[in-house]
Amino acid sequence: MFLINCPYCGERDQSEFSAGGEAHIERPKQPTELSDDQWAEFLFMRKNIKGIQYERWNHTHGCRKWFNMVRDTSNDKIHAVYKMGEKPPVK
Amino acid sequence: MKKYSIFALIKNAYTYHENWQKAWRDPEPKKEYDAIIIGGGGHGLATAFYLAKKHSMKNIAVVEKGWIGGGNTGRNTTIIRSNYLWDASAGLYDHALKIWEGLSQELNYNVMFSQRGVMNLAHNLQDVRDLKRRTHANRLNGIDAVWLNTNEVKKFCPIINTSPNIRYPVLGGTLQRRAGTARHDAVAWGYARGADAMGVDIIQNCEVKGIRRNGDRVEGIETTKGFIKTKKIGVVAAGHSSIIANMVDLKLPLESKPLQALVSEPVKPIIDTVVMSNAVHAYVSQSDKGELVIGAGTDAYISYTQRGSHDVVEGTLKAILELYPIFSRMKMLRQWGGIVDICPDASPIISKTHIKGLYFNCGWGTGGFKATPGSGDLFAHTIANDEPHKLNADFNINRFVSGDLVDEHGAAAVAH
Amino acid sequence: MLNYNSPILDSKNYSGLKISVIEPIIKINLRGKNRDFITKIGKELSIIPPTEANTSSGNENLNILWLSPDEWLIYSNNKIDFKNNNSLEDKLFNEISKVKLGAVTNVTDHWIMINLKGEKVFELLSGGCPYNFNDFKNLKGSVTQTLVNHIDVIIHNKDINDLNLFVRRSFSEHLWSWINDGSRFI
Amino acid sequence: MSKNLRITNNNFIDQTSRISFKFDGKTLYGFKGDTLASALLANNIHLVGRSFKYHRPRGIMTCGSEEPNAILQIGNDSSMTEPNTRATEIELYEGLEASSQNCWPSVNFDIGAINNFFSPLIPAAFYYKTFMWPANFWKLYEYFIRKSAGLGRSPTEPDKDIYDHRYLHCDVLIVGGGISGIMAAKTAAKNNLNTVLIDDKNILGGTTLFQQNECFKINNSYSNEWLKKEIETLNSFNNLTIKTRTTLAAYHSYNYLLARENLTDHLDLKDKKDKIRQRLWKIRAKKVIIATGAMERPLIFDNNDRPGIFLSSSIKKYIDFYGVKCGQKISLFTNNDSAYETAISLNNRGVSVNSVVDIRDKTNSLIVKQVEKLGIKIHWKSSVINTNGYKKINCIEIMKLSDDGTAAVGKKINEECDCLGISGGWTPRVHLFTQSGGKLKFRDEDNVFLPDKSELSQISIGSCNGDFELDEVVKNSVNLTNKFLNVNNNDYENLEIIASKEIDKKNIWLLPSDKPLGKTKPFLDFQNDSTANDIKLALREGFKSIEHVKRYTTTGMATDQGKLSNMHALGIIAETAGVKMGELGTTTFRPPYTPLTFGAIVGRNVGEFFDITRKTPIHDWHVKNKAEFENVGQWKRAWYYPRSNENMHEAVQRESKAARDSAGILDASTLGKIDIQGTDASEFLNRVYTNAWSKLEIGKCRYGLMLNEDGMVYDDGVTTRLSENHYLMTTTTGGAANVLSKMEDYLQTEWPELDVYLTSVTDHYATVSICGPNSKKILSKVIPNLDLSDKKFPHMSFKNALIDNIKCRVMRISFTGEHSYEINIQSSYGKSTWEKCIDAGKEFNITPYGTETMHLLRAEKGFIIAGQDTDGTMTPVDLQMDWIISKKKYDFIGKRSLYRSDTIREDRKQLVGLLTDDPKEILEEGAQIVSETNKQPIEMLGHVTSSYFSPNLNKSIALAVLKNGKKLKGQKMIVPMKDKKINVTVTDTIFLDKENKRLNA
Repeated sequence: MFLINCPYCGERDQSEFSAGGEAHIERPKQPTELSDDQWAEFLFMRKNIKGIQYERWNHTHGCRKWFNMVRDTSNDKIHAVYKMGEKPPVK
Repeated sequence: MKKYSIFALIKNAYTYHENWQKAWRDPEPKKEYDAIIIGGGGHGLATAFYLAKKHSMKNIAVVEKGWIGGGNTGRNTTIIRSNYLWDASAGLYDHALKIWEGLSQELNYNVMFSQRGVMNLAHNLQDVRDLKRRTHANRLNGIDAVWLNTNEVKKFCPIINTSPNIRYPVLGGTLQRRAGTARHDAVAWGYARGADAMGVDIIQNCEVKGIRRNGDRVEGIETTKGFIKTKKIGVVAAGHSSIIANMVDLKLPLESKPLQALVSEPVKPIIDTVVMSNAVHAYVSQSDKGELVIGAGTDAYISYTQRGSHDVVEGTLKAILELYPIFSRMKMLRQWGGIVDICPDASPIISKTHIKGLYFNCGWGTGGFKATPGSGDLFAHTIANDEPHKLNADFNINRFVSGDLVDEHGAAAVAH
Repeated sequence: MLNYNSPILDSKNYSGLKISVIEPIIKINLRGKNRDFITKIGKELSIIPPTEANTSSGNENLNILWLSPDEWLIYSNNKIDFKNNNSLEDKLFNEISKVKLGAVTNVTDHWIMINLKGEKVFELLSGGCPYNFNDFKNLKGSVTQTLVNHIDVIIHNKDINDLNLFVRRSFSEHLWSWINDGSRFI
Repeated sequence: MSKNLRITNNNFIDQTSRISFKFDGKTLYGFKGDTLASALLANNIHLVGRSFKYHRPRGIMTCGSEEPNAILQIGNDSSMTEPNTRATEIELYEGLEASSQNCWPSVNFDIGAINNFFSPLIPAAFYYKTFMWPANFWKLYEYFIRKSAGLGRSPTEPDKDIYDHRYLHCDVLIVGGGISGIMAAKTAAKNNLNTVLIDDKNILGGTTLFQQNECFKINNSYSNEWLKKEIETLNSFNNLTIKTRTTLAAYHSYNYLLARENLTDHLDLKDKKDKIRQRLWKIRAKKVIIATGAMERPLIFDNNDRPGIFLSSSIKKYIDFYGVKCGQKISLFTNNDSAYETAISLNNRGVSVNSVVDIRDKTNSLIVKQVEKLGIKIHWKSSVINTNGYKKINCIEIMKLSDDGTAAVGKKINEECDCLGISGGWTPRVHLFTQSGGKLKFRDEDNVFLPDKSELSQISIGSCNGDFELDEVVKNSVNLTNKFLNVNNNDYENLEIIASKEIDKKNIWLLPSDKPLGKTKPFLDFQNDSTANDIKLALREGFKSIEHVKRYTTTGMATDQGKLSNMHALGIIAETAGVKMGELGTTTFRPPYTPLTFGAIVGRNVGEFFDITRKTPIHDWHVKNKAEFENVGQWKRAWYYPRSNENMHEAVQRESKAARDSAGILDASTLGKIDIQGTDASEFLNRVYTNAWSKLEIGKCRYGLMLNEDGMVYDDGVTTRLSENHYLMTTTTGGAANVLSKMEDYLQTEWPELDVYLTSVTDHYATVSICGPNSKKILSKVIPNLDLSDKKFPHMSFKNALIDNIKCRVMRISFTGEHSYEINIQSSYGKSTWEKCIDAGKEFNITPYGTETMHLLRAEKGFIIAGQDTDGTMTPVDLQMDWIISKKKYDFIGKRSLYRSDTIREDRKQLVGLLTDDPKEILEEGAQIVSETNKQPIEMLGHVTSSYFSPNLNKSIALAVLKNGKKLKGQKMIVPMKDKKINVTVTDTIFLDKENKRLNA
């Protein structure tokens, strides 16, 4: 069970959170302009990184806020958390 | 290859078993192969086996980062069944099941395929609808699944708590009698031994570091044992598929997540079938050794650590005790995790890619073991002919673009 | 005539623990993002909504609990009669929602407030709550949202060993039952 | 206790309180403080079990959790019996009944022992090579294999015991209450850290507790006496929690640890009831200090498994701690100094030691000299090469070792004995460290794996960190602890320590024999019966990796998880393969450290607490009125209300008819309700729903369909515009949480610019839905001052109202096609409002109906239920709801996906109605639809999603999805059942009141 530092509430047990997958995949502003391929890229294709990954988490059972996390998926170490809209910390 | 049998055992007993042949060689990679399979799990080894056996491709190699069968092959709960909803899935998994039925003989290696039946339980009205739907579809597809009412469930597996007073009472279930379990290690080892005997090089401790390509076709792989030339690469790397794909800037619709399982201490036979429950999320069988083999769920986050959260294990055992309160004093002996590559539609990919000579077999999620022989056979066909077999045509990568998904969430969601 | 009904009626005494339901009281959810919103609430209620995480503010009538950077829960200390009193909700709705400063939502019956009192309260909660109360228990007025026995709750540290716990109404009987079951073992 | 195996002067066993227990049906006696193992030994019982494969007689071998042989069935009660319990760990209690496992008819005469004679035929992994002929016989073979495998028996009735969980947060957790752990705990507590010390035994002190030997002294006291005083000082700290009988089971990342506390296992049978048996502690520690000590290794030689063969340190513990002699004529066999401690202890207690067989050439450490002084014979540079005695050892065979240690040479000496203590050195217990993700390093000098790097805030101290000498243990533990906690505790500076230091080391993983290897049985994994030969066989057959060898031979996979066997397996592999041990790596130690009861993992989450039960404010009324309930997610919903002897069908037919003929009432409180406010609320709805919202008038309601981004229907519900910037959205019961969470996700991450606030009000409102031609009359009685005229209060609109001065919202919306109203009132008044409606409706025969009737009524109207008529593969177009997709809106969730090459196909599966040719025939939900059954394979065109007998139409009706269904209206289809074919006709989805006249009836 991770110990996650919610950027709003502080350190909490993982059970209060839910994971939301890869971060920084912006929803296309003009989906109708996209080809099926490009839309599929947004919809389904993922980097699925082994190593440093930027990902979304939600403090579901706390403040209900979404935030971003930098986590190493090869050892589950959390390197940083930051609020939505904030710039990701540089690698 | 010297044949295994009781007579061979007797003969070798006289020489204190000093003279058994190696199950497979330990070769250094050649400069070039006609095809290379990346990933020495059950699926990869089966692919090599069928390439050699059915497509006369003998100059092939299986390269494995660690040791063969050490990934999900050796970490799953070994459930084998084919009672899937959609025609495409039913075709694929039943193809595999048919091969399982003669696999020990085909490989001359006892994979202990035990057709002890698999039951899927229904706990709410929608479960009943979904499972009946599957049973009807199975029947018309020639798959031997039948619907059981609660009493019949109890009769088939008396230790299930079918009281109407539990939180989610058992409202019935389906039973596929041909389904069952097999010995996971034996599958990998049997295929390895069979493939090796036909000349396939199985190269362990050889990690792929890159894929060399020339324009739109592959030329070979860079490995920790040097460059190996080839025109065809079949990637069967399960949880690590995306990593190989990223080497050629290919993105796959996959997420690799932890899936946990556990076994109890061994006890005398107490449950002689496999019981799965989606809604209450518990599935259990008993191994030949006597351990209860229990599958837990996946975590929602990506991880390559082969560990998952304790909550998942707790949730699973909670469900086990709800359905089998007699197991409360049993003890968990060992728990472990695997990395499962999950597709958005809970169906696999067995497909060519836009890069010539590069093929992917992945996305099996939580339920790949059961498909091992079929997956190997169909992937071998796809690689050998550069065209899918009709049984895996629907499992192409392009379905994520067109939207023609094979949505098996209902049948496979947590099911394995 | 409409009758008032609470899902839990009684209160219970255990050694080192007293649990009781305190209803009916008013509960109002506040949402707002900017400074004007805070100022306006402060003016209307004479209490400034806390901006520091996991804290609360209040006076003898009302408490405001921090729930997130743009969300607060107001609850009243005193029981009220709904048949003759909707003024707080109306007032706030008119002063906040109507003028587009934020959102005011009546959640009076969305939550049930259970009071837990006694030196065993944290031991009781530790039976099913992953939250670390070590600092919380010493900070009067601290607030947390967390899980107790897998159920979402808001906990307000009213006083030493005196907690108000908010649970959604439809979950309340289950949680109540769980608390009573757990009280046997503390 | 006939043989006088019990020493009388002993501090740890209370010889005044005698305890009776049963072993294999025979009544025996022990004392308070005994383990089952020590009590059995005091009764001269060594043979306690049979091995897994060869059914060889096995005896107690250790005194702790690494015990491979003495695993017993405890209790006979079918609900409380416990298989595979280690006799060395279970404390003796009055009423304990234990029996041997894996033997028949008895442990003394076991038919299965015949396997031992077949052992040449059944080497490691033999089963992969046989049982393949004839092909269909595996089932039969397997039946017999299964019968003979397994150890104990599972209970067959539900457990009556209670288990519990506790979360615990601390600054420092110390695992292990031996000398290192105690010093660390004192250091942490003294420095005001919130400290927890746990130990799996019933008292603190570890092995130092009974180390009363001239060779080991601290400040001029025996080390046990010094430690005893230290332990006493721990009581003075309020910030130190000590938990004994508590085993650390798992060490996960982020310093999350699980520990199992045994609370009643040691109590007399009569005292166990109604108490928590075991409690699982879920510990989150800022810092963790592992002080778990080390385990003694066995030695691997021919027939090293006979009853009477012990680890030498266990013999010491049995005599020093339990006051039990493991034998009267004891021999010792060692490669290090520890066995000499045992020799001295035995000698002090008057037990004769035959000799010490030592593989080393000669050594002169303090303790060895002392043993020599006692006149005990030492066979230097020698090895035990074989043992004799079937059910108990009676003789050992000793030979000299060749210079290189690979052969036994010279004359064979036979030495009679009734007990053999073996010591192969020590293995630090690094299990927890590796579980936590820590990496190990290898120390060549004494062949141990030691903790190296860890990502977590933790250290290992004492012998689990490779310190085996008393002075080093003390010095290093203190230094490491001070540094780790960043404190300076100088209590332990300037301690005067006397300690015998081991000078010479020698190790031979597989000791030689005078026989060919193939004829010997040098056991590695005692429980799984795997020998050194098995390891070598695996290597010969090409299994190279340690994981392969382990799996092929099953070494290390028994209930002790290889605690005793792993190091030797690694050593033999390294030796055979000619690689360095450090380079070979280890197998992964997986949690739990010792087997963990399912009950403890689950805690109180059983029965009532297996899952949350949610109830509506009107629940009690439904119960009182005999409703049957349906589980919908975690909710209990009234399913139908049978009267007297009605079955479900009859009840539903009656309810359905009443709702259309006069009036029905439904508790719809479980629907998700979300309060939406903000200046961009309309725009937000435009984006999340497929249809347009900006122009919805205030006071009006609209049905909305929500898609996933993949274009498939996700949820639906009616949303009401309460004011300019204020909406109330309803969702399906099951979808409520997910819809809110999904909308929050979009708001916070994709559209933060929108001024919108979402608040769940699901539980705030009770929803009472009344429908039917008389609903208006009933409502007018409930809320007399509300104008219910169609003009003032038309279909799809809402009004604020008061009932008895309580505010409520009344929506005129319909899921049944009838004229109907939904009253939303704060939940405290829900039940009362419901009762008021029932009262008011009495004269109209108002009939409460449940979810089943609701489903029937909506099916008559062709309304879908998301999740029943859709399955995540249906678009709105597939549902023939093209009208709900706004053509004007630029974008909404899922829009783009509707135009992919597959989603725009016109022959997709589409929602249709089905009528059976025989109107009495009710289709089965889930049944498949085909156009013909003669051609193989049969092509399945779709399936039945909803099916009912409609009392209002007096015929059966069904909804289905059908390939190209839109174009197949009027066509005949077949629903093939197992035993018959049902002929159906494809129809429109609306079966009743196509013109919607009833809405305004």
